[in-house]
Amino acid sequence: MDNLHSYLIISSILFSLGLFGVMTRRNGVAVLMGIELILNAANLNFVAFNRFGGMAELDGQVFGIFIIVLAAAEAAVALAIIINLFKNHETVNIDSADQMKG
Amino acid sequence: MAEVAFIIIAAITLASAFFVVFSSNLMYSGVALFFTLFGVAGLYVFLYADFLAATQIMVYVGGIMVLILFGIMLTNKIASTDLRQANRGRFMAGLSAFILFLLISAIAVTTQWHTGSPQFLDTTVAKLGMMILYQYLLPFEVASILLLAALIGAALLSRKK
Amino acid sequence: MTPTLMFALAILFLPLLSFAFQIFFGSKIGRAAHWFSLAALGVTLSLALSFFANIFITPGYALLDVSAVWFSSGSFTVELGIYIDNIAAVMLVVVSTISFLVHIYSTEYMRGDPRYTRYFGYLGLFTFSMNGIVLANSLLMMYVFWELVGISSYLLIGFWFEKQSAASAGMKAFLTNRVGDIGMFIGILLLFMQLGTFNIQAIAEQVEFGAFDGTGLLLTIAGIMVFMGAIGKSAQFPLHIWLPDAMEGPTPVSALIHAATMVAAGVYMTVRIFAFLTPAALEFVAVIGGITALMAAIIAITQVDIKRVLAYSTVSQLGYMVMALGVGAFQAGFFHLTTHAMFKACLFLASGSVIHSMHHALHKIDDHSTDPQDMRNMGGLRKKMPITYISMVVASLSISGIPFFTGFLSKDAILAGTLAYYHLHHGWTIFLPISGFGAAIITAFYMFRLIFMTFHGEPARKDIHEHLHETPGAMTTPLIILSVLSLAFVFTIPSTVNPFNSQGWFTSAIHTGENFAGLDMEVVGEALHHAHEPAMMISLTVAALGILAALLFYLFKVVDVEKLTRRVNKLGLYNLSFHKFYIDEIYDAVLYRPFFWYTKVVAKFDWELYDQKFIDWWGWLTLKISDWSGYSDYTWLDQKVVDGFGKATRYFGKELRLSQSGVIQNYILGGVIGILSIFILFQAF
Amino acid sequence: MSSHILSLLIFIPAAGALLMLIGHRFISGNEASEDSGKTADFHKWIAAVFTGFQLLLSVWLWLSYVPNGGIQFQEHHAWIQSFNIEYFLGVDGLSLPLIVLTALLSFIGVVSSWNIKKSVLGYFSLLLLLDTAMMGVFCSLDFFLFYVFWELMLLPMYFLIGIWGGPQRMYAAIKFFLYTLLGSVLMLLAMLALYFYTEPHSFNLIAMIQSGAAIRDTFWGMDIRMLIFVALFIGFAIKVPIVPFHTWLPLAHVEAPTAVSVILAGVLLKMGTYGLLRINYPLLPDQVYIFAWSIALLGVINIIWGALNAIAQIDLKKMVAYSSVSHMGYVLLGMAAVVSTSAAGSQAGINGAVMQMFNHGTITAMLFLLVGVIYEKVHHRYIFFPKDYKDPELAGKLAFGGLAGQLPIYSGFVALAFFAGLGLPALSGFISEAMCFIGGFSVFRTLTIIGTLGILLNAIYFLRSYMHIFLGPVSNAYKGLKDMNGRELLTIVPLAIIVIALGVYPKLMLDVISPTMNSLIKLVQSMAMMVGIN
Repeated sequence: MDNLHSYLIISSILFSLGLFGVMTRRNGVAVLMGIELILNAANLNFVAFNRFGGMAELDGQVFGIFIIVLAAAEAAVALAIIINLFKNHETVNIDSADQMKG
Repeated sequence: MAEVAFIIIAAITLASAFFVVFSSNLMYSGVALFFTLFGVAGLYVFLYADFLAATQIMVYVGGIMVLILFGIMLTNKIASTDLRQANRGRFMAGLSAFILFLLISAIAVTTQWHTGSPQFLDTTVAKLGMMILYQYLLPFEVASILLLAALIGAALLSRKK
Repeated sequence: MTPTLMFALAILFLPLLSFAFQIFFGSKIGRAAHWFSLAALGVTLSLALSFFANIFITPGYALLDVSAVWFSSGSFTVELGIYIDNIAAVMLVVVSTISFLVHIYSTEYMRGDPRYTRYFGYLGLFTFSMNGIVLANSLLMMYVFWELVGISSYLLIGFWFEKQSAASAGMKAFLTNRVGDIGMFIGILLLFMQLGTFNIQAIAEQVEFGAFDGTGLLLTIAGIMVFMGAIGKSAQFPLHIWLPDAMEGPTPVSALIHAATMVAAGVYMTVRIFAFLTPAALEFVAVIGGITALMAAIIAITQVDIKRVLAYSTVSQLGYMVMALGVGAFQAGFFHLTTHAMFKACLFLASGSVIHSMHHALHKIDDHSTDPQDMRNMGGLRKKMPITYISMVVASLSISGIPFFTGFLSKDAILAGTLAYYHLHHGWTIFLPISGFGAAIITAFYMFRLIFMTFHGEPARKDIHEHLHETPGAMTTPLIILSVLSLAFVFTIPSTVNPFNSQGWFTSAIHTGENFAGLDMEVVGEALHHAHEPAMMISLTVAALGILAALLFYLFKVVDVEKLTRRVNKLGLYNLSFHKFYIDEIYDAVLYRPFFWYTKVVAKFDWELYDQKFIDWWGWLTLKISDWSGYSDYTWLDQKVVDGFGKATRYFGKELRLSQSGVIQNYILGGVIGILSIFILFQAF
Repeated sequence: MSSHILSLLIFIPAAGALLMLIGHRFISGNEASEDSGKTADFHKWIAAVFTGFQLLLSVWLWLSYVPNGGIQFQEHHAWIQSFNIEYFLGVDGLSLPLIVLTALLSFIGVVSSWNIKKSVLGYFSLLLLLDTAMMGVFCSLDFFLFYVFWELMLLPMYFLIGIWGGPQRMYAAIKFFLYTLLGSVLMLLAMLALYFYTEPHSFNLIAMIQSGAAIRDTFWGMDIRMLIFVALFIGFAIKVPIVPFHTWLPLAHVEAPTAVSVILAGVLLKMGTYGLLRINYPLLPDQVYIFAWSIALLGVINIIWGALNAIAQIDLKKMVAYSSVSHMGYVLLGMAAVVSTSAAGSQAGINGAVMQMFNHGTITAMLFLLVGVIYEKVHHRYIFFPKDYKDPELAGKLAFGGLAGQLPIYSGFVALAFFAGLGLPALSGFISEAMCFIGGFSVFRTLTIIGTLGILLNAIYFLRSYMHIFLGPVSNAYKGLKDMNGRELLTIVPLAIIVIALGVYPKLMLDVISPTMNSLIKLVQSMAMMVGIN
């Protein structure tokens, strides 16, 4: 069971769920969680390929590390935005931030 | 024996992922996310990426989860759970996500990936260290700058006016 | 430059010199300028006589045959040359004598005319072009002088151009000649194309050696076409209408041109081309001659204007000459040409002196209405103008064909020719002798009708009669000379005095002519010889009958002429003859009026219809198209299409704007749907 | 000097025009209108001097031209290398008489327009420009250069007719311009086709003779050679003019001032036939064989149609215009004779055609000058007043009558011109007419016989109008007319002398023309053989 396809399927499920979460959740933090799921799915793929892809080096895993670093930075900034959003609009519901409406 | 473990861990991550997305209560989805990340770390172990599993647990679970929980706490004065999602366009999003999943998995299964024999390295930490400092020195530096920028940004944004 | 060539060139160019002199210096010198012309013509006459004398000294061969290149373009060369043989020598003498006599006559007749010197210039020009025709050795050169003679006759007929009738008569003459000239030109072209040369002698030789063997018909057509020129110039049947109108010109002009020389040019040309006229062509010539002779004679009976009578008599005599050539009586034809020139010139000049004195008489009683030429105003001029009377009687006797006069010699030979032709061809050719003898009777009748009406009986108008008197010497001397020349012995001096024998210097000089185009001259000569006796008998009785009739009708007035004419007129015969068979009217109705109407139609079509309508329609069309394209360009292309795009984009813009709902998640949804559709699309292809 | 004479000939008038334009500034500093007095004289004398000098030069050219059939006084200068277009001039037996004719008529045109009143500067500079263009057309042997001068010629003509013309001048000018432009469009197409189909792409007419034979192609299913020939033919036919395209001529003539219609009739009409002989004949000889009969037919139609129309005209100038149409018909008939098997026939035809071009030039020039003389005296040119004439009692009646009595010299010259026109022997008209007929007859018998009708028809309208105007009773309308003055005589007498001289002794002209034209005939017949049509 421990082969490449299963990992790919797992990561694609994670990815879809994360995407669904981002598109449907009204709450900013929930959207953030969705993004975290998507990032993890991508990370899983990297590592899976690193192992099954017959690569001599561990490039995949280095990428993994960088993704984690990135996710951390991203989460920090996102949360700061959400908090600001909360301060300005008393709600985290991202529908209210629709100043961009044309 | 390893098969069963693999299935359990995979099941846990997927179920908790489901839970993150579909739970109506924000707190429950936060905790579910906690388990998902742990599941993924487990999968890394199965993929012999031991250092990566460790960082996953340390950074993701320790750092980012805590951050998210704080976020939930701070922004939920009212104890009420997440409002029931107006299903405006929910069906469309779900449908398109599912179709996307089908597509990606179909591609994943059908294409003949270039697979080679898995190398069973006992530990990857030394190797990783060497690679980060040799081949991936530039990305490493850029990552550090990125973290610095994020740090300053987050601090700046959440400063009291 | 042998002396003979010098003389020949002198004969040709002296009259031209007189023309140039009169035109440039004449008006300055005034009347005295005519001495120059007289001198020039005198010299020409003497030179002509020298050539004439040469016939007796060295008979038998051509006196001069020389030619030079006029112009050439590579292998197409045109040569001009002079060819003088006995015929040409005789013709030269005829032309020069009469021209000289007319010059003398005109000094008196044209006295006091404002354009006196120009008149003599035109006479010089005419004599130059006439000599040109006589001397020409090639058909093209003859054609060139043919037209020059045409223009000089145009100028002379229309001399008193103040008179509208004179002007239109001149034009009519020129145009009718031109019609004939076209035929002649085509004939020349035909011959040139077939034989490659214009030279008459060369053509004759080539025809002799069978150049036309295969295409006999072509030679006949060529012959007939060239003869068309003669029809036009010698006023034969279809184209004779211009000669009577040409009487508008001064009488000496009529004498010179329309009696003796120019009209004879046609016959002279037929004589020249006789050698290569095929029997069929000759038959055509004979028929034309016959018709003309008879018809003109009939018309002459009823004319009242003295010059018109003589004009129609000329046309009929020319018909005689042409018929003579047609029937093969080559020598007789040319003989009649020479004799006719003499007595017809004498008749015209005599009538000129009558008109001249009538004119003066009318002038004295300043009655400008009556026409000095109308015989009905004359009568009993015998006592008043004896010399004119005698010369006119001699000439009339000669033209009627009375023995002892030249007319008898030549006319008798022609009539013999027609009889001979009938003997050879039988059948319908009986028409020729009939027309010959018929015309002879009528000629005698109308000539003596003229004599009796003008000179005998009581004067119709007493007032005019007193003032009539004989014309001065300058006019009467030519009359005397010409009447002497009309006596038979002039032509039969060396051999016989017998009035009935026409042998003489003339018949020995002019050979009986040879024909290489199928006419057997021996047979013709034989028949001629046999027909001589009967023809003489008949022609004598005929002439006597004609004169007797005239005596009864006009001298002794036994028969009341008016009553007879009325009875005859019941059949319309009188009117038919008096109005010239209505030919002029027919031509006018059939030819001129429709032609000018047609040109109006053509011009109208070319201008109103074709140009204004058709060509300008294209202009209108282009304008219409441009308007339409302008309109469509603006309303359709610009408003609809271009602005359409503008509107369309605005419309879609509005629609799409709504989609920017501000809900970020929708954007992500849009993005995902986008990725999905791309995936599906790529998978599909 | 001898090698640049052609360029000199072409550009002398242009220089004159330039001098006029420049000089105008200094002379007329203060003159209000420059139509009178000093400035007008200045322009007139400049024009006269320059055209006079050009005339002398052309006579010198005539004398120093060795009639051996070759092309002499050649000038070769590269003009536009990229398209291989050369400034290539040359003169031979065909163009020499026309060059002298142009020079002569330009000089006479200047002298005869001495009392032009409206904007004298414009008039004379345009006249000189026109002269340059015409000279250029006859000298150039490069098709492109030929075309440039051909177009250049239209412009001055348009303005000359359009501004100084009669009442309907604008309409006439526009129609003339558009008509000829249509022709030159077709010519342009044919020129380009020739350019691209000949191997070493060039416009050089002489080179094209060889390379022209090799053109083989079909276009829209039709043979390209035939299309080029027809396009060029129509382009030149409009200029000649050949009957269906002739309606611009009477209009342009009636409206143009005397000098302009002298040049228009004297020179411009010859460009059409010159073009045919210079381009169509040598380059596409096989087509000449195919179209020979139709050219002869068109020629005969021209003769008959022109003459018929002339008879019906009541305006003297329009009558003379139509007579030009008829006379150009002879040229066409002569040209068609090139295909005749008999050498004498073809040579008579072609040389007759070229000589007729020159003779017609001199004769029509005389006619138009004489019409101009009467027009200046009486300000109308009617033989009969038209039905709708302004003052009713004159309408429809005879306008003149019996002028011969009053104006002996004038009527003398008119008689000379009229008789030269109707082809009286001893005048130049007859020689070329007869040669054209002889040529035509050698190939197309029936057509030429119909054509000979033209001799009679020409005589009809010339004599009828002469009778109506000069003979007959003196009409009281025009009593005190003065006879021709010195200036008018100066324009008429030289032409009269030429007409008589060539009539009596045509060798002067024929020796110059015949070598070139005979070689053209040999060329056409041999090339046609080679191309395989004959």
